[in-house]
Amino acid sequence: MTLLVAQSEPSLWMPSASSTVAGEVDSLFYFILWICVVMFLLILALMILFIAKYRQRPGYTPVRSPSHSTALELTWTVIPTIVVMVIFYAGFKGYLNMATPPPNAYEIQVYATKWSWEFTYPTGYPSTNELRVPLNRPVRLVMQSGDVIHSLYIPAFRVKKDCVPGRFNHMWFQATELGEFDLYCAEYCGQNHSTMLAKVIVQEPTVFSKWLEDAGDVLKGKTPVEAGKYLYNARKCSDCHSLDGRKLAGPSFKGLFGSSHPLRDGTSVTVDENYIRDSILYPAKQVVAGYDNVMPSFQGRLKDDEIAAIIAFIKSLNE
Amino acid sequence: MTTLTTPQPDLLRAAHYPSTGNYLTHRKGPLSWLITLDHKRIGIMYMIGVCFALFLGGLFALLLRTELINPTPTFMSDANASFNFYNHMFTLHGAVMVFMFIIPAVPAILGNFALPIMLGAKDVAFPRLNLLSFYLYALGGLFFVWVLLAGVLNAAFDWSLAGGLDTGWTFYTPFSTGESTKSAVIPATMGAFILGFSSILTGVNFVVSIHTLRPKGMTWFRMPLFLWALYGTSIIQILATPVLGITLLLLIAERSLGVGIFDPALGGDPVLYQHFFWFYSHPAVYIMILPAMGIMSELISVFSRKHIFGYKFIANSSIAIALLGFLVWGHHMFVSGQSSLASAAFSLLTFAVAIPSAIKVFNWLATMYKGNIQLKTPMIYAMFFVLLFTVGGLTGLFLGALAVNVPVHDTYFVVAHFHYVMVGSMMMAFLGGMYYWWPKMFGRMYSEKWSIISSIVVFIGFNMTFFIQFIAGTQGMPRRYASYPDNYTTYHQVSTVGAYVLGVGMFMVLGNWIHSLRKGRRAPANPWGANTLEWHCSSPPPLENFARTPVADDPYNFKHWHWDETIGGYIHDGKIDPPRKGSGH
Amino acid sequence: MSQTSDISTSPSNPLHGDAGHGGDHHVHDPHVAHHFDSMGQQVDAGKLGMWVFLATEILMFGGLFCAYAVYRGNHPEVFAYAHHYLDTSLGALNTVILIASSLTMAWAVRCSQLGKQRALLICLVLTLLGGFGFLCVKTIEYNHKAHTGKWIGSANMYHPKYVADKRDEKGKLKAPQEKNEANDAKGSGEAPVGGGVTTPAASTDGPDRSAIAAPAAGPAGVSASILDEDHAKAAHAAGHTMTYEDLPKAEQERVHIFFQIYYLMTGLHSFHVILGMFLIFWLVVRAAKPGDRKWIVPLFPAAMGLFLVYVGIVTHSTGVMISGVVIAGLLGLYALWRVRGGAGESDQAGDFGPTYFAPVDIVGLYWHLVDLIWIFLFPLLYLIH
Amino acid sequence: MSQSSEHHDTAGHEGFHPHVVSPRVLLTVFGILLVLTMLTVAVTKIDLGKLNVWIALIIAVAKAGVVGLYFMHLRYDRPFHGIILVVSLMFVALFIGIALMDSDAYQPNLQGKPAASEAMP
Repeated sequence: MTLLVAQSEPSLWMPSASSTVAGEVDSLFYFILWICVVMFLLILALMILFIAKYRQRPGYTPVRSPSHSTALELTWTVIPTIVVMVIFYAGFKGYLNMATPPPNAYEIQVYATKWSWEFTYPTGYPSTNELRVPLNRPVRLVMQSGDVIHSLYIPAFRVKKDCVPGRFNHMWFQATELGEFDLYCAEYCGQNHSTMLAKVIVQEPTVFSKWLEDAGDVLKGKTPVEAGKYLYNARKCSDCHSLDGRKLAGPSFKGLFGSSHPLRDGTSVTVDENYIRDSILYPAKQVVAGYDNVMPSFQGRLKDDEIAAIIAFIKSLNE
Repeated sequence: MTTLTTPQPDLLRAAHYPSTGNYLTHRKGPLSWLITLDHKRIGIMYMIGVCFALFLGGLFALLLRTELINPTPTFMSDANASFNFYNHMFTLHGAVMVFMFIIPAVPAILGNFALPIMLGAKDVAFPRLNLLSFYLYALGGLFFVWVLLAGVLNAAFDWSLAGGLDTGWTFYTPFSTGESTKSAVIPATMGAFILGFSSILTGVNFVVSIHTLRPKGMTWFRMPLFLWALYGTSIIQILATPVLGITLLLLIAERSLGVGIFDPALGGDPVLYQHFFWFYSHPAVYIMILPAMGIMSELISVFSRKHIFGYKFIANSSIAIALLGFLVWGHHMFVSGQSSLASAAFSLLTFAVAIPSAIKVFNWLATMYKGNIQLKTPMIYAMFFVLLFTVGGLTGLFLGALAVNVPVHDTYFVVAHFHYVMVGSMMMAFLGGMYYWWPKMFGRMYSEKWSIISSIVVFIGFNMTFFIQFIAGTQGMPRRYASYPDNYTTYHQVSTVGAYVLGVGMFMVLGNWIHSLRKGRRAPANPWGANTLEWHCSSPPPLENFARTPVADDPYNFKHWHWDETIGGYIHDGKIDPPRKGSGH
Repeated sequence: MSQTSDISTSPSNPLHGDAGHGGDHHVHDPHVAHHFDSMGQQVDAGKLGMWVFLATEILMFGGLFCAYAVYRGNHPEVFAYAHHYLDTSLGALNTVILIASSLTMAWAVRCSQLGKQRALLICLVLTLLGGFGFLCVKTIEYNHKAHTGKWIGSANMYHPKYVADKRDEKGKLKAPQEKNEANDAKGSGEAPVGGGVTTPAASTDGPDRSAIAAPAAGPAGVSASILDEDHAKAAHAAGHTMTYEDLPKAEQERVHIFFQIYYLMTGLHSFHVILGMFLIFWLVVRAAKPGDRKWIVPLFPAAMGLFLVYVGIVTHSTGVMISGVVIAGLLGLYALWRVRGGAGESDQAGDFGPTYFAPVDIVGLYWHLVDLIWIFLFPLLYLIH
Repeated sequence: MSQSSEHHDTAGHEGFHPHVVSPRVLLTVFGILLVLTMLTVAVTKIDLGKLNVWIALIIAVAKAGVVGLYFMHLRYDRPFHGIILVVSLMFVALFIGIALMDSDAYQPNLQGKPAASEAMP
């Protein structure tokens, strides 16, 4: 019977329950599941019984039976009504709980674009496709989208909310278990929807703050080229720009600097510092012929010295 | 030609049976079909169109399931091309199945064929409108075929026709209106718009036919329940489909002109689009399931040889579902940023709409109680329907409960849930209804053995495909994923194998039908002993069904029909019950 | 009963919706289709069908009203600001025209019920004229807006992508947009006063839209047409004091949505007017006596005259407009005279009469619904305080 | 809904005895419509705040009412036709009502909106 009761370990039905709301959700889930199992078995049993008993066969003469019974009708109207109202109430209560973050919640900004997640911590440090949160502390996500609707879904926490362009949506959770959890995009958002995945890493609060402090300073102790390479991977430039000349959604960085490219509008451009900078901040302005205008703008998401580091990295690829 | 069976002259009903010719044979040649105004022929033409759509949609589904057989791309080595292929396939699967198969299947085929005869009428109220409705269906279908063909050509030859569709059948903005998709959103929405009008015209026709063409003796509460269900369906078609029309027009205006009502970049509101879309598309779910429930009421009563239990409750629950179905659209938007107040209201109403469905299931079971159950093919499908609809309906409780909806929304749990309702229930009822009216439609019986075998294959394949998806969904597998993390592999593989079993089952059904058309034994006028009026005329019916409007009595009173071994069907004993006092009012 | 046994072998037309193919035992009314038992049943079905269809129309417009309500409810300032670009007097004129055409349509139904052939024809033609007049006024309004950069979609100067839009360069807007007028309106808090042509929109403005909101760049255009004066008067009369700057930034982005909703609603409505006119034209043809439709002949050149009027309106050509009025008027009078002179009430009546008037009735219902929708559109779009 | 056309079976000949609306009624309705049109224009000149919309709507409903009752013969017609009209309007109201309620509730979440909601004129 372990299949049908709430538990925090992964089970047949549910992944691990690793947030404060998960337990409540799972209890309700198993409550409904029990109702369903009972109802289904009841109907199945009656059906088999009736077919066995009242099947047309030699020697069986059906007796007349009534074709309506108001009392019976009322019974099977009222009882399900009561049951579903109970379920409604439980669901509504849980939902209100999920919709109301505690006042002391730790706030992280979420910015979803095709097809990556960017999480910005209160220190201003952004991380891509990796959400680190402190254990046992309520975390509130303020979610935006840069292009189309996405949906942030963490199965182990039982939370989900759409990121809708043009508005802020909110959600909160409190992780109760250390470890790594999956984060999915649950709202179809185009070609690479199914790879718009991220990791949630739950850490001890002290470890978390240490990490945030160190991570916040990406350029420290690195040469511009190293920092650029780090940013190239961390900010997922790598998703669309290869280093080996392969054509992905955007031009490869290999041999890019100093080369000339025709643009979509018929003019052409030579790749220099300014062009790279412009392309990062205003990607729609000059799109290279043969590519779509799919790159999100990094305006306000990359600092000037970070852009300089990326330029240095791209330059270094020519050597 | 002559029919082999001797239809019983039922003098008391004064129904007139011509001895020669029927609606299939009275006139030959393709033109006689293309410009026919006969509701039965229009129903058959719909059948061809709808089955073609089912074939296409099913093919897409098999391609989808094949792609998902392992976590990495299956068909193409290039991941992007593979994702694109998958996205186009699931969109077309959804759009074709919803707009061209599920919505028209029962009303346009079985409704068109049976409704006027059940009313003892010669035709629907507006035969020309009916034919127009079919051609709108064909035209709308052509748009989708174009989208598909152009998409294939683009992929094959690197052309850039307006083709393909990768927005999801829901056309959510701003994805569908912006530069995110280059696919043929406008042709596809035009197609859906036109199909919507086809659906509206069918609805108008049915409502007016039921109001004005009922024969003597058929009061509202002596109408066959299939007609009640079609009446409820028509209400939805009439009141909801125009909103889809305007939504799609706005979408077209948005994409072509940039009017900005739904596009946040232009000051618009994408959540408003979802309100618009679901105001139609949720009631549309009941367009799909209500007629299926109507078929169930007929089948279970006829094959239990017993008066339907709780007639009025079933009839009223059809209308209740139709009306309440309009009040629950927001349950598709619980995590979209809809306000908590609206979510709570929609959740409550969602549970309210579950009640009439439950009432129907209990009444069907009660109908079987102390019956004289004949497990013929339609009844087998009816039993499958009850089981699968129970699963589909009960899993709706999870989705209606706000707190549980949040984690399972947009996962395979939802996919499984609506496939249990749309395919499991609706298609079982459709197949059951086809087997039930098949002898009437074509005047041929089918192989009972193969029908039952194929029904079991379909049932097993279906459950194998979709039950496992409930678990995949609660485990967190999001829908519309072309690739997925490794831990979901087992679920997908089981599901894919099941899909092939289901496909084989469907082809067995098709083969059985074709065999029946060619080799089946001639059908008697009433092989099942049913008492609705269509069984009072010959199989297949003559051109205008009845020379004189018959008098109807209780459609679920079977005691005057007696089995006759020589013709292999039932014969009416010619007696008529005195009208019961107060019945029907 | 036995004589109907040939029902499936008779050489009857398979298009058996055709009149005249009734079962032998039914009423021998050529207007009753075969599948109805009686005229009463057929009329019931027809009227019910139309009412049900009207319900679908109401729901269809309901979607647009919903969009309207959501935007007006949440962005009232946008509507308060932008509606001043609509001309209340033209809107009121159109209201009166449609109400009058509804009257003539209702009268037409009465005439057909009483079998008054001539009056029926006159009423139907007057109704058609009403529809035409409505479309003319609508065209004047649209035309003016299109020429002043307030057209639908991104051809609207309030549209966020307006300046950058390639459409403008392709000359989709026939006349250059009056930036000055716009600036004037927004900068000084006045409704647009000027008309005519000034400088073309600078397509080099780039995505920066500050130019739109800048103070008046200069005096309004050179020529002020009558229409524009009306427009200005209306705006003044309404005490137009709100300026573009008064709007919050987020709302400035949404000003164009008022115009989009206006075009979608009135456009769909006008499309219905056109459909209704086709239906009424069909009635006119049927109402004329089959043997004596000669009087219709001058109606065609008269319709050409009306077309000229329309062309005159679109091209701002008074000469064309006047000549159109003259042609249409003279030929219309001639046709009327022919009706009076030759085609009186005689044994040779048209299709409609006391026993068969359902088509007039049903088309009438449709026409009244079109009127009804306008009755709501007028105050909601033009009369925002 | 079902009861309203219960008398269908006996209604076979109603179509032959239509109600002919008299010229007096037609002209009176036309006059009322003109007066109401003038009224609705006139009332916008007075600032009644939120009331303006409602007055405009009430006048529009009144106009629609007389058009429906007399021009469209609802007054003399089967009640079911009126029910169709009312039901379809109810569904429109339902749609608008819920969409309005929800969009109103989520306005504060729109980007750039929070400040604007206070700054309404």
